[in-house]
Amino acid sequence: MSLWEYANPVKFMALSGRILPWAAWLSGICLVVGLIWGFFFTPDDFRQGSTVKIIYLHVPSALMAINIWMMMLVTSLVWIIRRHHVSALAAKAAAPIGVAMTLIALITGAIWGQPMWGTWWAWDPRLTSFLILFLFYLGYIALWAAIEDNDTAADLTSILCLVGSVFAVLSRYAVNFWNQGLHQGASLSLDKEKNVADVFYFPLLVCIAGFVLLFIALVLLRTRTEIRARRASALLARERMA
Amino acid sequence: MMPDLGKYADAVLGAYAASIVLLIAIVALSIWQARRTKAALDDVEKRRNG
Amino acid sequence: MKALLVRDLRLAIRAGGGFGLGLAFFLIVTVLVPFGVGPQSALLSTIAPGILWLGALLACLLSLDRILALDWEDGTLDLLACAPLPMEAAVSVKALAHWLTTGLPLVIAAPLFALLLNLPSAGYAPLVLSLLLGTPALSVIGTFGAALTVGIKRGGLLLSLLVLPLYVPTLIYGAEAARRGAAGLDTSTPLIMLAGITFGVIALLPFASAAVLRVNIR
Amino acid sequence: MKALLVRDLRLAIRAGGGFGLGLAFFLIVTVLVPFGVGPQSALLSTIAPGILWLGALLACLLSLDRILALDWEDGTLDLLACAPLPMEAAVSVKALAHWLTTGLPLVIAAPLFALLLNLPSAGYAPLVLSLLLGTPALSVIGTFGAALTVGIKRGGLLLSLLVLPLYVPTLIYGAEAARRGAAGLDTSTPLIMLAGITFGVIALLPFASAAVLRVNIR
Amino acid sequence: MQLAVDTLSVARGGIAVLEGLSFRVEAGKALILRGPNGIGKTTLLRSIAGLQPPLNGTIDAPEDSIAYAAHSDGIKHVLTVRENLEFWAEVFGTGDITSALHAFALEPLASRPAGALSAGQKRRLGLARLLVSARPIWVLDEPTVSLDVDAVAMFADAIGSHLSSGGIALIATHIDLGLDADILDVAPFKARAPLARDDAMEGFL
Amino acid sequence: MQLAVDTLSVARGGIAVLEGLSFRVEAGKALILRGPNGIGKTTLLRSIAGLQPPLNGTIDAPEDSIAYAAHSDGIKHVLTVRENLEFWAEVFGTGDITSALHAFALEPLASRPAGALSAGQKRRLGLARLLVSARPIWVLDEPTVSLDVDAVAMFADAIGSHLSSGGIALIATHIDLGLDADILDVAPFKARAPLARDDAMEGFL
Ligand code: HEM
Ligand SMILES: Nc1ncnc2c1ncn2[C@@H]1O[C@H](COP(=O)(O)OP(=O)(O)OP(=O)(O)O)[C@@H](O)[C@H]1O
Ligand SMILES: Nc1ncnc2c1ncn2[C@@H]1O[C@H](COP(=O)(O)OP(=O)(O)OP(=O)(O)O)[C@@H](O)[C@H]1O
Ligand SMILES: [Mg+2]
Ligand SMILES: [Mg+2]
Repeated sequence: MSLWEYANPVKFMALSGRILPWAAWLSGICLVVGLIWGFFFTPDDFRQGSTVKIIYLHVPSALMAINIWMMMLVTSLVWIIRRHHVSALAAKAAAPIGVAMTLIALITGAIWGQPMWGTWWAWDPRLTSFLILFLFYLGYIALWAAIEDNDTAADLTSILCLVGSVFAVLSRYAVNFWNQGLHQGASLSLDKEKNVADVFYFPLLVCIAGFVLLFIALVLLRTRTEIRARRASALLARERMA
Repeated sequence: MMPDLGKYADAVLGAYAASIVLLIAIVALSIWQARRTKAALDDVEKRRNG
Repeated sequence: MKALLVRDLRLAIRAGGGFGLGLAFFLIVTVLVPFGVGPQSALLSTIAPGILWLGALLACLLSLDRILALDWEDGTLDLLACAPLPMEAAVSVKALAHWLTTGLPLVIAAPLFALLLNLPSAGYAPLVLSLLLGTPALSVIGTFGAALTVGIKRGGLLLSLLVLPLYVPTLIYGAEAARRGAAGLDTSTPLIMLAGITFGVIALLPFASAAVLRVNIR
Repeated sequence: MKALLVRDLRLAIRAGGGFGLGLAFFLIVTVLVPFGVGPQSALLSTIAPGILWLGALLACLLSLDRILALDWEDGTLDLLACAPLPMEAAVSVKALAHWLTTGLPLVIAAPLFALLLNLPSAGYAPLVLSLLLGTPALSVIGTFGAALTVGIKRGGLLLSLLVLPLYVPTLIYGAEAARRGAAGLDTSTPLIMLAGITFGVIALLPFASAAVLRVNIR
Repeated sequence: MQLAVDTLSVARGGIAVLEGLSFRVEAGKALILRGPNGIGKTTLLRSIAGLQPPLNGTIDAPEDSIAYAAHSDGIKHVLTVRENLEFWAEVFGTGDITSALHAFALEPLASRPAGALSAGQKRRLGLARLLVSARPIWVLDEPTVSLDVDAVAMFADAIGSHLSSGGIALIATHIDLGLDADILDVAPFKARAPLARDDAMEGFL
Repeated sequence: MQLAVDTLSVARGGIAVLEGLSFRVEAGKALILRGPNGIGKTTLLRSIAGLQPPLNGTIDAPEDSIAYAAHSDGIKHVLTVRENLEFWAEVFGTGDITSALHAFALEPLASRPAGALSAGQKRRLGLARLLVSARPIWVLDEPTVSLDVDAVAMFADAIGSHLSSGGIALIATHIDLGLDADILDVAPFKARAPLARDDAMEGFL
């Protein structure tokens, strides 16, 4: 029994059907607990005041935005090398979630930046590379949408994901070289290694768990949708030929 | 009940509102698409199985 | 391969496109910028290196869909796929032809346009050097984008969307080199990075482009 | 006429192009500008109104060749010329469809992109208003350019070259209105001029476009 | 109603290709044009359809009565077969497309994107457009290219019922269509010397 | 040398259109494929030419031996007829184009831009490309579309001398070419059910 067997759509549908409700409920619980804990029951930071509460949304979504791209990279590689359709469809299913996460990170960051840095947006390296990541997501989704044949689309988007990842890393270095930046600069009293007090840290962990589980639930759900759509179109085609 | 958010109330509430709207949007979109394709597939399957 | 290069250059000249139009677009962008941002020469000379790089990039971008789309539409790509010519060589030659017809004229004309934007005199050499090092990367990356979108009717805008984030590192180092040059600072670091990117993409990206093109043809 | 409008909108959506991609290009231009000119926010906010107008203009420009070229290539224009629909109406409808799929989304999204460039807060309303008044002119003028170049394979770059000078007055008044707005000055004169241009081209240019198109078809 | 062509000369690329052509097609009749490659059939048909001005002579047909069909069918690949036809039906103000779909057996393909059709299926769609145009004069340039035997029969039927309802058809073709129609060989009308397009040009020749 | 196809299945748009096709063409022979519109002839020929992967089965031909010609001829409108042919001659490393020009009577058109040719003349140019490719196996999709009687005869001659010099031709067509060749009707091989592209896909059906 190897892991690859779950690349078979039937097996995947069976397994994901069992995992999905658990992931969904757990993510709901974690999110509600974490966010309520963070919003209502944590003290204000002495310098940032109540804005510190934004961290419970900002950091998990930023983490997810990056990690979803990593997951898409891995599934794209699996498609290119082993040509398992579920893998390609999982990458397709994950992209819109990645867009949502990137947007949340960007928006919460911008709202946070207004009181902290006095500006909604600054061309700080981290912010900038996030914007570039956002563009990669958009391009990836647009390419999927523009191509009719599924396997062709899977091949092309996988290669785009690969090449894009390399360029994303290159951009990250380029942007760092280009501007020193504000993010995590002197205005911040929060620095994860030293200063994050446990009062902030534990609810943050719960929120991160909530976001991870939410992603798992959504990506399973969306992959199931993609598989069903493929099956429906295959059956329709068979009907037409009969 | 409501914690005192001080002068940053707008920012914090705005961030929470925007994020929750986006989260709900992606969840709702996924569920809606799931329902729609499932209905479409069931439709085809029913026709096939008589 | 020589035949393909000669044919591409000939087509670029005959079709009334090629050399002239990329330049013209570059010119027009540089001319429109003062209308957009206002005519203060101090402001213009600050933004000149960046605008010139941007203009070159956009002029490249606009001509990308010529690289492959025409050959796709009239079936030449199908026939080339059957021909005794590796696809990697074909896409490299096409990138080279694009650079010769678009990138190189831009490099040569850039000093002229820099005049229009009041570029400080120290900035000319670094500008030209950075364009010379950077534009080949733009052509090669653009060929990859063109190969990705070749099957899509009027994929022009999608092509831009896909290619522009890939252009970011080149643009950053290129504009940074030109900017530092104009400010009289040391330009060696960004120029070295730029050269690194260019050689990297020339060595590696044609494989990705060829793979993508093969997928699109089938 | 309604049939043509509906079909054009449908094509824009189906072809995976339409609404999204013009916007995406606008976004990308605004993103690339800081990479070109550097990240200093004071500088960016000075040039923001001009750059936003330029970005909108270029996004329009890039999508112009979709207006007529596809219909030309597959013979639809020949057939439309035989159909009981005056050519003037056809080109007007096509310009309208282009504005709805490209101009309008740009107007709506502009404030968001203004944020990225640190536009002073007084500038938002004049920017949106000037774009709302000016982008229809861009679509109508662009349709004229598209009609001029429709017979030319990959006339994209030539099209830009022809159209850009025609865009200059619109750009000048539009950017001026946005700039004055951002500086807190009175914007009524440029806005009135802009409105005048727009109504003028909407009333007159379709006749020229139709004439040119008839010549190109024969 | 009739289509009358009188001492017509047509040009392509500024050079006369056919000259002194006269013929007349009555309602209910078809005329088949024949001639070797490059003689100027396409040019002639485009002139008659009003897509390019003739060099000389007159073309007499009621206004807005001509439907033209050539290799480029104006088919949009991203629209379905039905949407493609409906568009033309609306443009020509006819509305109903079921009979057109039926005449070329397109019903099973109706909801398929036109881009996913084979060469012959696309051609059938292009011909179905003639039916929704409800125009009396059909001007067709090699209409049966890529069609198989069944489809050619459908085409012959469509032409037949078009003619019997008083229509006119003018068809350029190289192969035998099995139609009962007059045949005109245009080869004898080949232009001897390239003509100038108008008097002002005369000085150049 | 021979072209052998064994239990081949081909797909278009991810759906099988023909399955279980086997045939073999020896050197010096031609095979004509027939079948109604949309049966999958074009798909089959593209698979044999190596432009798309087959779903199943094998295609056996010497490497780099196939020249493919379809509706899209890869003709550049701004280049002259001679330049178009010379390009392909160089790509295939053959060099001499005079015999190809001669075979399709293109000499008088040689210095004309290809965009200024009529439909049939363009087609002749497309066929002349086969001669400069010097490939032994010709895979042709409806090669005689738009050709007049003379040009069809030129085509038959070209095929004849290609075969007599040990070549192979595989031709899909709807009309009679007057060639002495075997005919294969592909209609019986119509795919019954769309097949999955590989095992992992099974679950989709
Ligand atoms: C649009 C603007 C912003 C974006 C795109 C952004 C993006 C990011 C990203 C990508 C991370 C990394 C997550 C990780 O790898 O750990 C992060 C973490 C973080 N951000 Fe932001 N950010 C923005 C604005 C802000 C602002 C204005 C503040 C506060 C003043 C802020 C505070 C933090 C903190 C405290 C972390 C903590 C985690 C760590 O130490 O890595 N961010 N942000
Ligand atoms: N731009 C041009 N300049 C000069 N001659 C041209 C030009 N365009 C076309 N021709 C010539 O005009 C002639 C008429 O072409 P046309 O397409 O009308 O022929 P046709 O009878 O339809 O031929 P076919 O049967 O091959 O379709 C041809 O000989 C062609 O070579
Ligand atoms: N993307 C697609 N999705 C589904 N079916 C498709 C797609 N593309 C083509 N088809 C179908 O595949 C079949 C094979 O087409 P093909 O072009 O090979 O036929 P053909 O035998 O060459 O026909 P013709 O004689 O008309 O040229 C057709 O029935 C066509 O409708
Ligand atoms: Mg013709
Ligand atoms: Mg076919």
